[in-house]
Amino acid sequence: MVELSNEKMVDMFKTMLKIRHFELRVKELVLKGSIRGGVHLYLGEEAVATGVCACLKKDDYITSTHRGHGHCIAKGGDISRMMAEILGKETGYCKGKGGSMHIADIDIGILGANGIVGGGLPISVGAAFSCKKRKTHQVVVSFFGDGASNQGSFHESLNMASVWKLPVVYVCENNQYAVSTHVSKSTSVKDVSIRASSYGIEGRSVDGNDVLTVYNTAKELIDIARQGKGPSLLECKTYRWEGHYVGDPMAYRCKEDVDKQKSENDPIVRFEGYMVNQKIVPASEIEQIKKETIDLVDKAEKFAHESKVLPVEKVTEDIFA
Amino acid sequence: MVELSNEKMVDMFKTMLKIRHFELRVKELVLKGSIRGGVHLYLGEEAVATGVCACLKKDDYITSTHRGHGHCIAKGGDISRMMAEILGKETGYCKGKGGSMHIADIDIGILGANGIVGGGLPISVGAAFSCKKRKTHQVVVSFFGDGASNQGSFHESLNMASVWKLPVVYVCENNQYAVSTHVSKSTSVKDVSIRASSYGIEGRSVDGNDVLTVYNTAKELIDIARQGKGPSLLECKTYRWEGHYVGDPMAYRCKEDVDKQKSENDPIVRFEGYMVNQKIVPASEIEQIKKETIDLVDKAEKFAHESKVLPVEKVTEDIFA
Amino acid sequence: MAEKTFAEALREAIKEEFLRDENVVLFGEDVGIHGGAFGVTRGLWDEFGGKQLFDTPLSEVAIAGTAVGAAMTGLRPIAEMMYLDFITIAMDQVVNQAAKIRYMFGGKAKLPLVIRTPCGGGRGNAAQHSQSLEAWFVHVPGLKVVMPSTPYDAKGLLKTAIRDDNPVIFIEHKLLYGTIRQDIPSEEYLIPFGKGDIKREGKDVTLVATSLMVHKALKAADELLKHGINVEIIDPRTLFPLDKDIIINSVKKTGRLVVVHEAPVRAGIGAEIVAMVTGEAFEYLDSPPRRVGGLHCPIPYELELEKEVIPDEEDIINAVKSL
Amino acid sequence: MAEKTFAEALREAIKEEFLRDENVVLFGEDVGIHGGAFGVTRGLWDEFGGKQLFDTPLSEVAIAGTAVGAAMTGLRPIAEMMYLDFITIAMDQVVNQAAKIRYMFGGKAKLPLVIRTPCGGGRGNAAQHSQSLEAWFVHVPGLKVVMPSTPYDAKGLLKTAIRDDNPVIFIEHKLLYGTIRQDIPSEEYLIPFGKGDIKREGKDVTLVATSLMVHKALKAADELLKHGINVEIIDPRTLFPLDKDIIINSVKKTGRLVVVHEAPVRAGIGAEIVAMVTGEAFEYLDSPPRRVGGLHCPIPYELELEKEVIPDEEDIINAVKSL
Ligand SMILES: Cc1ncc(C[n+]2csc(CCOP(=O)(O)OP(=O)(O)O)c2C)c(N)n1
Ligand SMILES: Cc1ncc(C[n+]2csc(CCOP(=O)(O)OP(=O)(O)O)c2C)c(N)n1
Ligand SMILES: [Mg+2]
Ligand SMILES: [Mg+2]
Repeated sequence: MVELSNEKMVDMFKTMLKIRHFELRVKELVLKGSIRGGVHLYLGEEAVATGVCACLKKDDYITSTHRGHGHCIAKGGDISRMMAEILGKETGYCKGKGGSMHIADIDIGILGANGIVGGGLPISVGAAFSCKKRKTHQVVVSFFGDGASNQGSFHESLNMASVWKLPVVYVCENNQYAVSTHVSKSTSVKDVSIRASSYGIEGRSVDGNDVLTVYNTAKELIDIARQGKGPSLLECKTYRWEGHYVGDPMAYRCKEDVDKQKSENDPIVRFEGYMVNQKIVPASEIEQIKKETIDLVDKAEKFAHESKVLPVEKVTEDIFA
Repeated sequence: MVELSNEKMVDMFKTMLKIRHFELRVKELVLKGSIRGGVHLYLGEEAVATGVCACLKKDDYITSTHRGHGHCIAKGGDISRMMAEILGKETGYCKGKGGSMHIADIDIGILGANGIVGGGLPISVGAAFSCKKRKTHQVVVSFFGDGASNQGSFHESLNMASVWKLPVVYVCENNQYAVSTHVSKSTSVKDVSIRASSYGIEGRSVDGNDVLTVYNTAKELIDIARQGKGPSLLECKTYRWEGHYVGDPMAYRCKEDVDKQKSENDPIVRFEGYMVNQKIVPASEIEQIKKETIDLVDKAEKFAHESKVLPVEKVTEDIFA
Repeated sequence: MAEKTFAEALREAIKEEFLRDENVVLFGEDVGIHGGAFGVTRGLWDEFGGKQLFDTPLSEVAIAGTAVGAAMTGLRPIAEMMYLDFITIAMDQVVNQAAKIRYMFGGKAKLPLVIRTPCGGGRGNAAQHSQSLEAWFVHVPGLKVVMPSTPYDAKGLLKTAIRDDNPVIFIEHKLLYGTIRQDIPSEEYLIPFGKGDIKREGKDVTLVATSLMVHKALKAADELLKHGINVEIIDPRTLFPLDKDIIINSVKKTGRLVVVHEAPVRAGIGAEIVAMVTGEAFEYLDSPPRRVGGLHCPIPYELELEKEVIPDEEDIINAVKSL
Repeated sequence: MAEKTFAEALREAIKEEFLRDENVVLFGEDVGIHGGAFGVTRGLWDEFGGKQLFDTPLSEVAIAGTAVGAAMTGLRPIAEMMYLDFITIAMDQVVNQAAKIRYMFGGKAKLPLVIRTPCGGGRGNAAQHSQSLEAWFVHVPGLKVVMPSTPYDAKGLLKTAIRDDNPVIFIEHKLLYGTIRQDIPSEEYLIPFGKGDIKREGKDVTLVATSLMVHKALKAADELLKHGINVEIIDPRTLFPLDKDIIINSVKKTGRLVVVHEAPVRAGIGAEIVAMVTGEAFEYLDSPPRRVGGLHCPIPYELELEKEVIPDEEDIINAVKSL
């Protein structure tokens, strides 16, 4: 168990809130019709990205997924440029060419969200191989879902990372569902972390809605990776609050289950309770933090709205370097 | 431990010998220049196909590999039509269109050798799904190598077979090498069977040069599959006597290792010793069996040599049904 | 007769074939209660779930392989790839196994399988969810490639695909599912492969269009008529087998050819059609054939950018006028 | 100057680039001590093994993904796919990731990666080890596609590929590795992408040929000269970017076009070249352009059958004569 400074914990709390309010705003905007394409929200899963990325340095890498906003924010992404991207603006991370599923910020190690489930895992092998070859002591974290753990790319990547002893931590966000498919119907093990044994690597399953547990476990595994001792697999059990995408009719699960999760297992409420209890931060300050977070999201939205769309003549640029 | 009749054991011995002499002949023919393309011999691995296929019924299915002659013979394939195929003749299993890597005999459940490493595993899922859906109590065995166990198709197939509880047994022939790459350099576990735990299925590793052990273990797993209790993974440890293909310079391993395996761990010599010791069959009869086997191979070769090549006008036939 | 959407027509085809032959099965990601990403199988779960309709894990390789193995052993599988883009993951099973097995085995196996999959852009799904890759499959001997443009065609062709003993890649444009309605006969019908359809008769220019582009071409044709150009629109419906005659006969009449598809122009199916026509009806061509297709870039996310990349009525009109 | 085989020329390029930049790495199945299935990296292990040269597990998806991730983070990877046929397994990484990442990210990433892979038949390797799939990659925006025919070109183009900041699919015909020898300068040289090469000057017919077919075309040209037909042979060398000018200029001179490749004719690169030329130089064509390519079937195993499927000198001669 690592000792965490109060400051660090407050930072993590801020990050979780930022993800929460960013996603709530994105949801509003989708429902208003301001955002096109499929948008997959990270609501309810904030502790995972936050706990894991809190262990990373700026130049460490992550590969992310179609449900990537949370990873991006936790790794230090700029929510104004994110919002601008999601609204398809020139000032967005990808000039409006990528949208929600392709946000990337190479400068701070975000090697991209990915529209292909399981598509990021092999890329993380390459990034980790690069860190090892260039002897930079950087580490890679590859996020993916429970559904993705059934892709062949998962298997090839973990095996190769293990054989080559690469500095990469595979973080499975088990939010119980892949679109409509419950994990029990698609995945032949109860704990995805069991699959670590297929690669002779460390595997852990933790309560993914407990940010401190996520942090502590991730820290341990990331340290191992950084020391050159190879990859590992961390499963964070969490729950997807929303439909697969905003607008999903969700014929496959009942509202009560979702409501129960929201009311009893909100990672932010849990962390807030802990911090207030432990007197890490007074309740009054929490209100202030929330207000400030919403202000940031307001600003991001304003920035995005006020930005322009890329001139269409530039649509065929950016293919080749 | 299943009681095996003497007759059954003698049959298995004959099968092993048939594979051995068939492969020796193929090797000769390759070295003579009568066979083109890549040919991958099963020499030294005879106990695996023999032990496993001895548990199967005629209408059970197998999927095979680039190193498939042994599987085909053990499943009841006709060595004359095999030899004709390898020599590219119209009377061959594929009319000369397939060659060594694509021999198939659907009528006796051989769903084909496969030039793609790992290509047969997903096909076995479909065949097993079909058996289950049609309620036929057939079983599928999918052969593949240690190298193939690192393909994504391995992972997807075993997971899906497990989730759907399909009647399929995955048989990994761990012959230590994938082309030049030793299993320890490519595969992150010591026993491939450990990977069964990733799918919540039974996994076993056995001495693949001991045909009775292979038989007994395969029998158990095939019975489980036939009873509708789902898939399993059986690793048979064996050794590839030849280069990856006939003509492989083998810069990656030393002759001594190979010679040691050949002299100390020949699956046929071992089985022969056992049978003579246990008085299952007198030594004299063994000589007779060997002679008969060689006669069969002679006949097959003769048949193949005397057969014609398909008229070239027919080359574009057989694409669509 | 009853008016149906494209998705409904497909659903009807699937249901009818399920009922006709219990060996017809359909599987894919979230095709069960969820009804598939575009609702094609919605409502079928109660009657067929677990019997002929199956949800799979997120495993495109295993999905395609299951289709191959099931087809070889007595079933008539329909595998759904949630987006055509994801078939990239399963190309070995599609191209090296499904397409080649019968041939490699000297004519021994039958592979009555269909891979149904949605293609195309226009929904802001960006580069990895918007491709049109039909040209790849047309290039692979052993595959049949179907790309219907109307509910009527979709139903008749899907039934034919299911009854075909060979691997069929059945590509459905996402924007067709809910937007197009058409009267469909209540009696059973099948549409044979290799028969194109003249979607509009004309005499001045032959416009070969596929899938969604047929509808854009129809609109463009109305506009062009105002300029005195009477366009004949041919929908090949199946890209392999291709109805060469219907195209060549039209070109013989019009002397002019434009091919329109959504995929990028370069090495697209338009190249094949142009090359085929110039090879077989060169002397009838009064002007160089033109191709209209996507710009040479991945499909971008934002609306205006995406519109710029995907061909529209105006692009078609301009191409025809430029002849 | 020294005489080198095609494989030696490639090896030299790799070695020189290894030495020039330690961030250049090469990995793939059995590329180490074994030297790769066709010996291209043979002899490099002692000097570079474990430093710039790496054996991988049998995992095409991970190999391609490693190239993508490594390229995005500072290396210049060369990934070897043992046979082009196996790239089917890795198509997501090639097509959805490598080709699109820079664009999807709005121009933010560089992807200096090369996928080297042998194509083609002629060795009795049958249907799953003999394909020529270059047309697929040409159809995908974001990929460059190289297909050299001589040792000189192979070396100069591979060096350019390694230094290019974009994904390059580098396709080497298996029959070229050991059969063709050519003098190669001892000084360093690079060959730019997008510049075709006139392998033989002529005035009567333009023959565009790729890879191994260049050599068959050269032989066919000798024969045709005896019949009084003087063929100009153009090797585009890179299929994307394509040197349109060199082809069009030649057609303007000759008025006649034949395109030859080993891949099946249907939707092959020949279709693109014919469509491009008819689009841009229609009025110069004196006869319908012809395509010569593989028959529409998988590549069979047996020698005579395989020969029948793959185009040869005679097929080229007949096509030229038929103009
Ligand atoms: C290869 C591939 N197959 C299917 C899809 C469609 N799809 C997008 S997200 C998703 C479910 C992913 O589930 P999981 O990995 O658990 O992530 P989650 O959405 O729960 O975060 C599916 C099937 C895809 N994008 N890529
Ligand atoms: C997908 C794929 N990758 C690579 C190859 C080339 N290849 C053929 S056999 C082989 C090694 C296979 O090793 P293993 O699975 O252990 O089987 P073994 O040859 O030992 O029987 C390789 C790399 C192939 N045929 N298919
Ligand atoms: Mg999930
Ligand atoms: Mg092996």
